[in-house]
Amino acid sequence: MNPGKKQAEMIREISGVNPLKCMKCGKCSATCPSYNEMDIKPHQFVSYVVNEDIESLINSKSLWKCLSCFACVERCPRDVKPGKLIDAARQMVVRKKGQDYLKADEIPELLDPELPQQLLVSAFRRYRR
Amino acid sequence: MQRIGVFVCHCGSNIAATVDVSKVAEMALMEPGVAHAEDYQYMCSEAGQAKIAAAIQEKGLTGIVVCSCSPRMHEATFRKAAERAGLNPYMVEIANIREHCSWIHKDMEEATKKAVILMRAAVAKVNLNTPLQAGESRVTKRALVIGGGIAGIQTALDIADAGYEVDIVEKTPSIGGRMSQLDKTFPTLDCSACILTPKMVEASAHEKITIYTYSEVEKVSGFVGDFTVDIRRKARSVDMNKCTGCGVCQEKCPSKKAPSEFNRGLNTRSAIYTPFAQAIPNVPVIDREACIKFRTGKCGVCSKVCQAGAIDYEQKDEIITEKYGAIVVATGFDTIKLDRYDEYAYSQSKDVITSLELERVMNAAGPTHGHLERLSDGKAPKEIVFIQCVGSRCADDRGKPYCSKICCMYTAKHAMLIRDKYPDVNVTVFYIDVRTPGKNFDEFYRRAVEQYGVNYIKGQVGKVIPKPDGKLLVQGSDLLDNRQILKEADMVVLATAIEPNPDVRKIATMLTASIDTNNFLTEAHAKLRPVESPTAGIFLSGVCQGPKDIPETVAQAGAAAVKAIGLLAKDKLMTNPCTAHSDELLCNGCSSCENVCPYGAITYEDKEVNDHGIRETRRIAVVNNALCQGCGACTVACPSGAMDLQGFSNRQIIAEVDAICR
Amino acid sequence: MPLEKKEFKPKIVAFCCNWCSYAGADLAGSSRLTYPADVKIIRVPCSCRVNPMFILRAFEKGADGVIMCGCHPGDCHYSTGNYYARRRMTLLFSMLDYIGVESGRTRVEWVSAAEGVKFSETMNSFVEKIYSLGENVRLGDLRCKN
Amino acid sequence: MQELINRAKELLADGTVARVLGWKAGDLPYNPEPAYFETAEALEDFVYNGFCGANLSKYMIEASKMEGKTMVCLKPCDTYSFMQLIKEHRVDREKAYIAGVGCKGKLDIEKIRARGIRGIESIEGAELTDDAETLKIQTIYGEKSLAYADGMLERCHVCKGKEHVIFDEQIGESKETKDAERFGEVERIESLSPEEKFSYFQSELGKCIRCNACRNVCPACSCRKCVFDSNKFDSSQKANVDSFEEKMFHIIRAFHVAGRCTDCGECSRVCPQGIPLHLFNRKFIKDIDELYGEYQAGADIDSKAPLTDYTFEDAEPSIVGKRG
Repeated sequence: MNPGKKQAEMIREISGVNPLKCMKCGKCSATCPSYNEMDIKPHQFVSYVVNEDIESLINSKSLWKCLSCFACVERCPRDVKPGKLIDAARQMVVRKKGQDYLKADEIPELLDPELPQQLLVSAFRRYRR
Repeated sequence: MQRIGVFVCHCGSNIAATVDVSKVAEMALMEPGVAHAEDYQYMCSEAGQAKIAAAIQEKGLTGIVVCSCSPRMHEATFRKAAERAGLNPYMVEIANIREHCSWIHKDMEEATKKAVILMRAAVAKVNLNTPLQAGESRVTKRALVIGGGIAGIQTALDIADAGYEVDIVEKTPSIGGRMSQLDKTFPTLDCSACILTPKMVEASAHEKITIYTYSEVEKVSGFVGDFTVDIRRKARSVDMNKCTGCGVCQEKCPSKKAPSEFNRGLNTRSAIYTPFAQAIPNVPVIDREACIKFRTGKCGVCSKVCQAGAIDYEQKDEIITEKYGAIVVATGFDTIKLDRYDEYAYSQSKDVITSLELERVMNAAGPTHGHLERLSDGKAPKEIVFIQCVGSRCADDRGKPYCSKICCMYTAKHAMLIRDKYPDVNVTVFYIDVRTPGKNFDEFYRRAVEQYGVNYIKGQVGKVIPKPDGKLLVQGSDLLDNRQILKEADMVVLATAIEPNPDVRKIATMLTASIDTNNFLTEAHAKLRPVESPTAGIFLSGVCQGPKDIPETVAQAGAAAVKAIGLLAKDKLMTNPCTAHSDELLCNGCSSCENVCPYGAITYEDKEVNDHGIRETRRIAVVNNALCQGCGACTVACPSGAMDLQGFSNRQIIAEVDAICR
Repeated sequence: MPLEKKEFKPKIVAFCCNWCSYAGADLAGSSRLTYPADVKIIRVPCSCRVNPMFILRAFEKGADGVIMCGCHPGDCHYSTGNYYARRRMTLLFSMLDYIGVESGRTRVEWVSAAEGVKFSETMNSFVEKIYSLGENVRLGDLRCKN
Repeated sequence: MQELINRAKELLADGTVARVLGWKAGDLPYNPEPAYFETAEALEDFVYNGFCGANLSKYMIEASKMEGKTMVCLKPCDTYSFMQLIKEHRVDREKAYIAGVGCKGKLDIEKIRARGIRGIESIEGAELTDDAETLKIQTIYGEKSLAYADGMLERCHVCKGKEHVIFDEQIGESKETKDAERFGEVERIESLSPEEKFSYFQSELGKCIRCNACRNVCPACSCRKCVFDSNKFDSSQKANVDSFEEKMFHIIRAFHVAGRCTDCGECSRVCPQGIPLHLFNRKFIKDIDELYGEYQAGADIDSKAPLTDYTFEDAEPSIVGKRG
């Protein structure tokens, strides 16, 4: 299996998304607050996964520009959820760096009381599998 | 012992490519009762049927099994062929080795094995078949059309023109339906009312057509050719015979705050009202929930001003019972509710409207008297954005999975009309695909772009944000330019998905007509019987069957009418002989069967029987074969097995089970 | 010669009502949606025609699974047939479960004429379940006296 | 008992009834059998005691065809069966004069024997009028005693109540005997693993000799011809052709009476092999109660039987296996 194919499969598995459901309407890009900062636009995530070009996705700026606000997930009429795809790609990078996600039990002691709740939730969203 | 012939069809390569048909025929000869077996290219062809006829006559066959496509496809064909050759048509059984075998299995050995088993089950069944005689039932030469929109009107007119009586039942106070709410129609830009009103008048004036407006179907019983329908005529509170339609009551009515259904709630109407000026009948209705007289007991202005003395506060709902031979469903559609599409700000801004609301805004009789203006402040818009596919083509549960079909064209129409009348207004259309299959449709859309300068952008809108200054910020994407667009608009029009009228579920249940997951009525065959319901005697007209535009609706309405006429033209119908019957020696008279019969086809009689020499009078179940539809509920409710179903007898089904599990 | 291990090929009987599920199976066929050939369909006019005796008979004769498909509740061609069928099958299945027959061997699924996909998916998942349960020995040997 | 005999004599004498349907003494102290009595003299053999468990309602199907009325002695639980038979048009109410007889629980000779009490010569304390809580049993091995409740049929421990749901007159007092949960045993079985359930029923049903006693005694099994005797289902064989037969027979029998079975318990009482057949019927009753609302067959004349009724919201069959 070529590495692209394997990676693409992994993304599909992590995200639980079937990119073939996309009808290319662009509502994700329309709705994205980080659109202008991104080199690969949200609606393009899908075709990168379909075309099994995960390397480009992983090396893109977009990977780190996505806020995980999940507006695209919320509004996607075809249940494709580009946000989940990019999240999965990010997961892959994070895992590659050997930084596996935390166990729930380890969290309380790491918490700073000053830490805004929202940040925590956002981080969970971003780094949960 | 039966002499059975087995005929295995190749169906070209449809079956033969995956099933070893000659092997199936060969194996058939080893089955008990089988006296003849052969395979042939196309059993349903004339030559194939001739082979069956020849074998029946030459080999003296008493029953046949055809291994072919689904019985839903060709059972009737083969029964007729058998009948022509002198065999009782109910001595024919079909083994479905195409849809249930060759088309779904790839491995030839496996598929052949299965085909053999299906053949065996059919042979086992036919061994127990008995010749059945179809009975006759009469046809009431009157049709019922449910729904008085363009589909219903056209169907009624066509049936009536053929000389049959037709009743239209319409829920609202006037016929006309959705089409009466439209301003112009695509692709020729005819004025909708100008082409619809003459049809409405024609229907109301037709001597064969009776129109029941403000009425609903309450109960349906019976079956094809002989339906009995209860129609509830809701209390109009106005005497239809006395009212002259002068309209004074509506003018003087002090309660004017009820939202106008006709104008989609964009303005209000009086409590006593006709929905629109050209309403047929031109007799108002009192909306009892809005009427001061009904709410408080005081008022009565309409009664005082009515010179004809037509106001009748005491009027009650009335139930009419009528018999029909055929029923046409033409219940039409509505737009979906947008409460789950917050991102388009429909509920937040008055200037975000649906396309159907825009029709009313553009119409001279609408809330703005035909002036294109913002509903929030009455200002003329300069920038209008249309958003396509709102709720259509949705995989989630907020919208509908299907394409609503009409939106691309009406949006082009709206855009064109606006640009034509108000050249200084910019019109932008956000689309996913522009779908224009239809005569002169693509030309129409191209005109909007090329001639009228409508700005089409490929990309969906993500969000509409109402700004404090009253403008709307539209955030969309342009997929071709690969950029995100932020556009200020004065007005946003949503091409809202259409869905079948919610009432259709109730009606379908009453008619026992099947309905799909989107609440569209199912046709008997998607390609070959598109205007008939699988339930005999029920026909489909218009959007209740699937999204369609006016020309298609009118065409289908005519087709449904022809099917209904074809039924009404018959004096008698052959009834299904596969009905229940009770063995009087086994019947306990316990009433279990009677309790589950949906047709009231089972009654009890005190009958004298001779049970092996014992003569006694027993209470015994008797099935009325004209009423029995052959569902078989009684056969299972019967504890003693006295009740059995012809064509699907206990022993036949058990023989099939045994053959499959052998 | 080593004993050849016989591959388990389950016998599965599917009762389908003529108006919805049989048509749904036809649609699955014309849409070429595959499911294992272990499933054999028996056409009945309505799910309410399915006598519990048929189901027990199938098991008696060695069926490994029996599934009944009918119109969705509310959509019965005969208005009410599937409502009766639903009660009958619920009670029958509960009884089979009570005597220790795995409840996975029996199933009722409502499949409309438009649901070819659902029909094929249902059959695939049911067959998979039967494979996982293996051969139906229990219903056969209740009377094996110790 | 004497009151009952006196009343029977009166009714025979004044011509109200042509015969009396009750029990007559058997050859042993504990096996009275159902009998018709047509004269005052014949009534000398009439007995009514703790061993008169037999439900006489089914006999009324035949008695309904006879000339004149029949005085039938029905215990409270028997009246449910009779009511159900009226509902199914199997008996003629006009042909019956129902003596609702009192009941203080019926005895099970097998339970007494199971206590090691053998060689029984006579039993005291089994009469309806006896207040004693204890049975005094004379055996060839001497006198033994046993608490009445310990010798009672299982069904009496879960008694539906001592009210007659239909009667022309009531004779004799009753005493409440319910001291156990009706569905206790069913629940116990439900909680077993599939393997345990299976082996339980395998061992119980393995005892079946297909004598058809359960079928013959059952008031709900009153078909003119049983499906297992007719050729309607290709299922007619009395001898067990294969191992599946018994199981199929008992499930189908239970299914055929589901919603009609009043839980009279006669099937288990008469089974010569001691198979607790009522556990099948009671499972259906429990499911019906839980899924479709409480229903007691034979409690009234107009309610719709659960299997000939439905609601739009009924549970789906997939609920089986999901329930705890």
